[in-house]
Amino acid sequence: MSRETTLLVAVWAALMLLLAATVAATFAPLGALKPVLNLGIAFAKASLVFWVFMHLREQPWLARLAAVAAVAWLLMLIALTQADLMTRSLF
Amino acid sequence: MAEHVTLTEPYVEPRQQRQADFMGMYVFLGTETMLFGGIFALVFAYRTLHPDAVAEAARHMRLWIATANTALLLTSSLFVALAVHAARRGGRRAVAGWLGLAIAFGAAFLALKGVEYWKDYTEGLMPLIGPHASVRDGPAALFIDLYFVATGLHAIHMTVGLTLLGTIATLVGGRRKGVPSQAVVVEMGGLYWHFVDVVWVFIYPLFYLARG
Amino acid sequence: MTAEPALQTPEEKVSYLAAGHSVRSWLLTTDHKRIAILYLISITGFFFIAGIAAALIRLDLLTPQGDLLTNEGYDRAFTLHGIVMVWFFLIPSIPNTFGNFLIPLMIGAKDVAFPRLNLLSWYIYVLGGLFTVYVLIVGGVDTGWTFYTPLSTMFANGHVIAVAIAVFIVGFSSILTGLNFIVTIHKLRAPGMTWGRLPLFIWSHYATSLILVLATPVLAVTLVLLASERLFHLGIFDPALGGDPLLFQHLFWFYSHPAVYIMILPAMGVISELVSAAAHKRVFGYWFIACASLAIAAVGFLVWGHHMFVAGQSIYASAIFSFLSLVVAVPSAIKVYNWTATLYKGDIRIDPPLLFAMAFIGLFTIGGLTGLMLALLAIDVHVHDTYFVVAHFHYIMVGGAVSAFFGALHFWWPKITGRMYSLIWGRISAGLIFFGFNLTFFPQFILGYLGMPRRYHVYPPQFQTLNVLSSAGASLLAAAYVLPFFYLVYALRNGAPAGPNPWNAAGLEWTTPSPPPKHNFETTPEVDRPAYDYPLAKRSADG
Amino acid sequence: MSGLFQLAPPEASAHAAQVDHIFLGFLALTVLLTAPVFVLLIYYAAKYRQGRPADRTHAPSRGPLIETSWAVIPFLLAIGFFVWGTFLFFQGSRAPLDALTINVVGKQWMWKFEHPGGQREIDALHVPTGRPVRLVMTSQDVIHSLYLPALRLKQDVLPGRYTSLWFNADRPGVYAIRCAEFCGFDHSVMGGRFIVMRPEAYARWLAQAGTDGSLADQGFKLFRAHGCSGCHSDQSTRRAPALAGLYGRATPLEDGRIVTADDQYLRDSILYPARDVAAGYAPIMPTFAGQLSEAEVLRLVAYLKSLGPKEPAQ
Repeated sequence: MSRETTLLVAVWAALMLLLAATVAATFAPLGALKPVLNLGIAFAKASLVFWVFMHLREQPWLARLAAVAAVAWLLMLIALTQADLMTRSLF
Repeated sequence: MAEHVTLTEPYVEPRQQRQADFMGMYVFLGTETMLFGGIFALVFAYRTLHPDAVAEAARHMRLWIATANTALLLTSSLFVALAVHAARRGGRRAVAGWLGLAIAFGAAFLALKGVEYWKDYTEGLMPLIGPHASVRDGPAALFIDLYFVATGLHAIHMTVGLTLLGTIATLVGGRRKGVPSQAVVVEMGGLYWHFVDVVWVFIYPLFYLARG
Repeated sequence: MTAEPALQTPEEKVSYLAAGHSVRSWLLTTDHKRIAILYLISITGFFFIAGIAAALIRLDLLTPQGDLLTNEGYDRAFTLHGIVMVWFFLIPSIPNTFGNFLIPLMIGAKDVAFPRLNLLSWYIYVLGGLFTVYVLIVGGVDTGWTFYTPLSTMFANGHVIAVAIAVFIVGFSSILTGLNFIVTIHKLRAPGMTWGRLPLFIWSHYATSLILVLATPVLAVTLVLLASERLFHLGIFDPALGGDPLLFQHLFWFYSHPAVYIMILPAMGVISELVSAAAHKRVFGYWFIACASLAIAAVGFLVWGHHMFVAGQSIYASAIFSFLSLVVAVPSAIKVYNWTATLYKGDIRIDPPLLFAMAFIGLFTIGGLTGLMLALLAIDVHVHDTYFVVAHFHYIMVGGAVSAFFGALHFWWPKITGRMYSLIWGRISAGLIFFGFNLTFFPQFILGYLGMPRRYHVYPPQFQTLNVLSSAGASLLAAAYVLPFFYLVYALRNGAPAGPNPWNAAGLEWTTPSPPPKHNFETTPEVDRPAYDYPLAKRSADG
Repeated sequence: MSGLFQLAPPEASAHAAQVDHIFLGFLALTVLLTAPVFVLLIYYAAKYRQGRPADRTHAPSRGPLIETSWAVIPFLLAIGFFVWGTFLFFQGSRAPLDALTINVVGKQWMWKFEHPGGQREIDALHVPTGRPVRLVMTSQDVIHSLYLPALRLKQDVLPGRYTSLWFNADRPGVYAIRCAEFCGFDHSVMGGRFIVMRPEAYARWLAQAGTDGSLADQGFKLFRAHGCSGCHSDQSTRRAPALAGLYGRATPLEDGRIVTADDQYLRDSILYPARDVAAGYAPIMPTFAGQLSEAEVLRLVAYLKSLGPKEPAQ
């Protein structure tokens, strides 16, 4: 296997391990930490796919920015919506 | 590799064209992120408004089918990455082979998803058709319906992705698109496929693992 | 970037207009300039459709009982007016016509990055338009352009699904255009055209494209959810199941507030060009204006909740949104003051483009500051959903965006068609539009503060005087909007040849012949100086 | 009288006057910020018109200091108004504890009001002067918005939720009630009269308006008719929590959360009992969604409140 192929297979193995970890976390008694952990693992998986499989590591930094900008905007949407829902009954 | 690239209007040099293609695809995938993002924002909202109902609804979802599906998709992503690698080195038949494997895994995903929908139907989780499960009486129905919209939209994207990969495999395999001169076609198809995987990577914890 | 008109010789490459006369050569063109013309024609059609709806509304409101239309007819008229004006005229107006035409010319490129995608974008627009025309023919829809649930999902009678499909489709046209512009501006700039040398028109279109690309998909998915709730009885926002109709409003305004900046940012780009070209002077504070465009695009995404102060949103969230709405006014203020400062010590030609630009600055300023009043919580509670809001956003969208559209039309018409129009008539129509606009919409501020809610077909008799004034203004405004159609079309055949640079303006687009040849430039231009490089100091010293 | 010469609706409360003040204040700021722009635009256009002799040397093309100042100074001025406006808004959001609570149900296309004594009226609202009044509102169908221009107040009325607003009217008179959120066919005629009366007159009006007993009494009848008392009473075998003193209390739930038993909680517990189950009880209560109208739910809530010791903690 070439170095490139080895890297691709290694990323795949890491993704599978993360999948196993997230399933395990679902059945562990983690309470409020559970969704945080599950989402964190999802972000880790997505980062691996973006960085290696989707070639972000080969791109100039402006293109990297273009590829992930939407995530920042999405977080604003979620954060400000939650700001409303979570503080509605506080008065 | 860049020297082999066929230039089209309005570009003046190969590197510029290649970067433009990549950037265009990334921006397009950014719009797709926002498309699914709207649904995700609603999921978070209902998790905040009705935590118990959401956990209850999530317990009706088929965790093991979804886990198997996640594994299938991640593996198909590896095959697509290998196809892109082969395309860059000019391995015409390797491209078609890896893409064929990826398509098989993607089709298996859709088949499993179909089994899952059938079980949902018989259990009465679907709106409008089939029997009516009691869990659909309250706020849990909101979460279940979002699940159908999100996975349905994702399945449509999967179908588009499969068609795309199939077309590319045929074109490259039949020498109508040469590699590595037109490897960018495989690269673009690959980007789309990986992105559809990433969407699933988030659908999985948001719906199936939300059992509280 | 010479101010001297280049000589036009018979050997000159044929212009894009002369490069084929068959219908096919237009409908299958990938030339960004021809696609711009296709857009110009189609948005003009929709402008008149929506304008007729507006005329019906204003005629109906002449009497308190609303004698012209039925309740339902009135609801359908204002819904149609909103939907067509917003999605089929205002959002594509400047970007898809002037942006398409000028961005490659201004940065020294042969075309946009993905020419076929550009054509596809127009076809998608037309497809969405056909759906809208279908809805029009079968009787329309009565939800208002905001489609609030549960009215739209459970109670409205009209063709909600069809119109949602129309808007969904036209959204993809926006996305493709925005994507094309972003990649074009990043990757196709001529050698030497650094970011710091880009015309401000380009900066504002870059910011606009960011919004198009990031906000439109959220609208698309919201409409999908709305349609599936109406069609398949899914419970997404259904209050009977514990769903929250406010979530629809959050998603809707996450798109629709930034959409306002989709309309106004390109207009601001146009004004920067018009003002500096009229003053023959570098625009004052280039970097402040350029960064202000990006700041508006970014912060504009964080203020949507100011549409929901009385909707039942958390009061703490309202306070955050109120504050952020004041923040987004800062970059707008910078622009207005900088344009004014640009005129200082200029060498000013008072031609129609400058008159439209001045109208824009005045009307936009009033619209912006009344917007700040609406951002203040205590005031908004009173005037929310009244004619005060109607007047405010018409000052921005009609007084602002449409004035800029007409300014752009008068500024670049010679470049697009190669012919000069009557400057006298241009000045008259600029004046009429300004006067007619103010007569139409200023009374509505007072109506709103007096407590007349919007979307009222029948209203208390004490509001009649102001409504009659407004309707009178509207008829004047309608006439003023039709007027340019005549003298611009007349100029197509009878206008004097314009030459490459009739305004003596700086900018790469003025170095090409008018109309430009098919591939814009004979050879790719090399840029070695900043934008707006006017030799003002030198010339005034000589003269 | 012509609307042309009147620039604001009548002020029926101190809050209305304060809103007019902040509006006029901001109007003054607007003039201060825009007048220079309008004057200079025209002055420069005339003075530096092409062909006219004028000093055009040393024309500036940037000035970071002045640009920063005309960005920041108007912003700081606006911040003052932000604080003022937010303060007024928050003040208007928290009703005093002794407020008179009137229930409002909006439906296509009418407003229904119910006074604590059980007096009902449609498209008219009678209130006394000099006493805080709190409106608890919900909708039976689409979103409406109760708009009282004379008070400079407005609040959307949502299906499936309670929203509220409060005021202290101080000028007797007859004012307008309007619907401000587009609600369909007859939206523009969904309104009524808002009648502010001196307390004596209000008491007379209450006495003469017919009633089938106070809201709480009517709620008690519903409570028995729908079989609620079968489980929720001390005589029963204690399968359901007792309701006396519940209103306004912090209530622990089965899943560990603690909620305040306010109007919204009581409503949701009647219509969606499985959502927030009280700690220590099985989720066995049937739903009453679809069996009770919004007005009936409000009466039941009024009855439960009459059992409670106090208003909810603010």
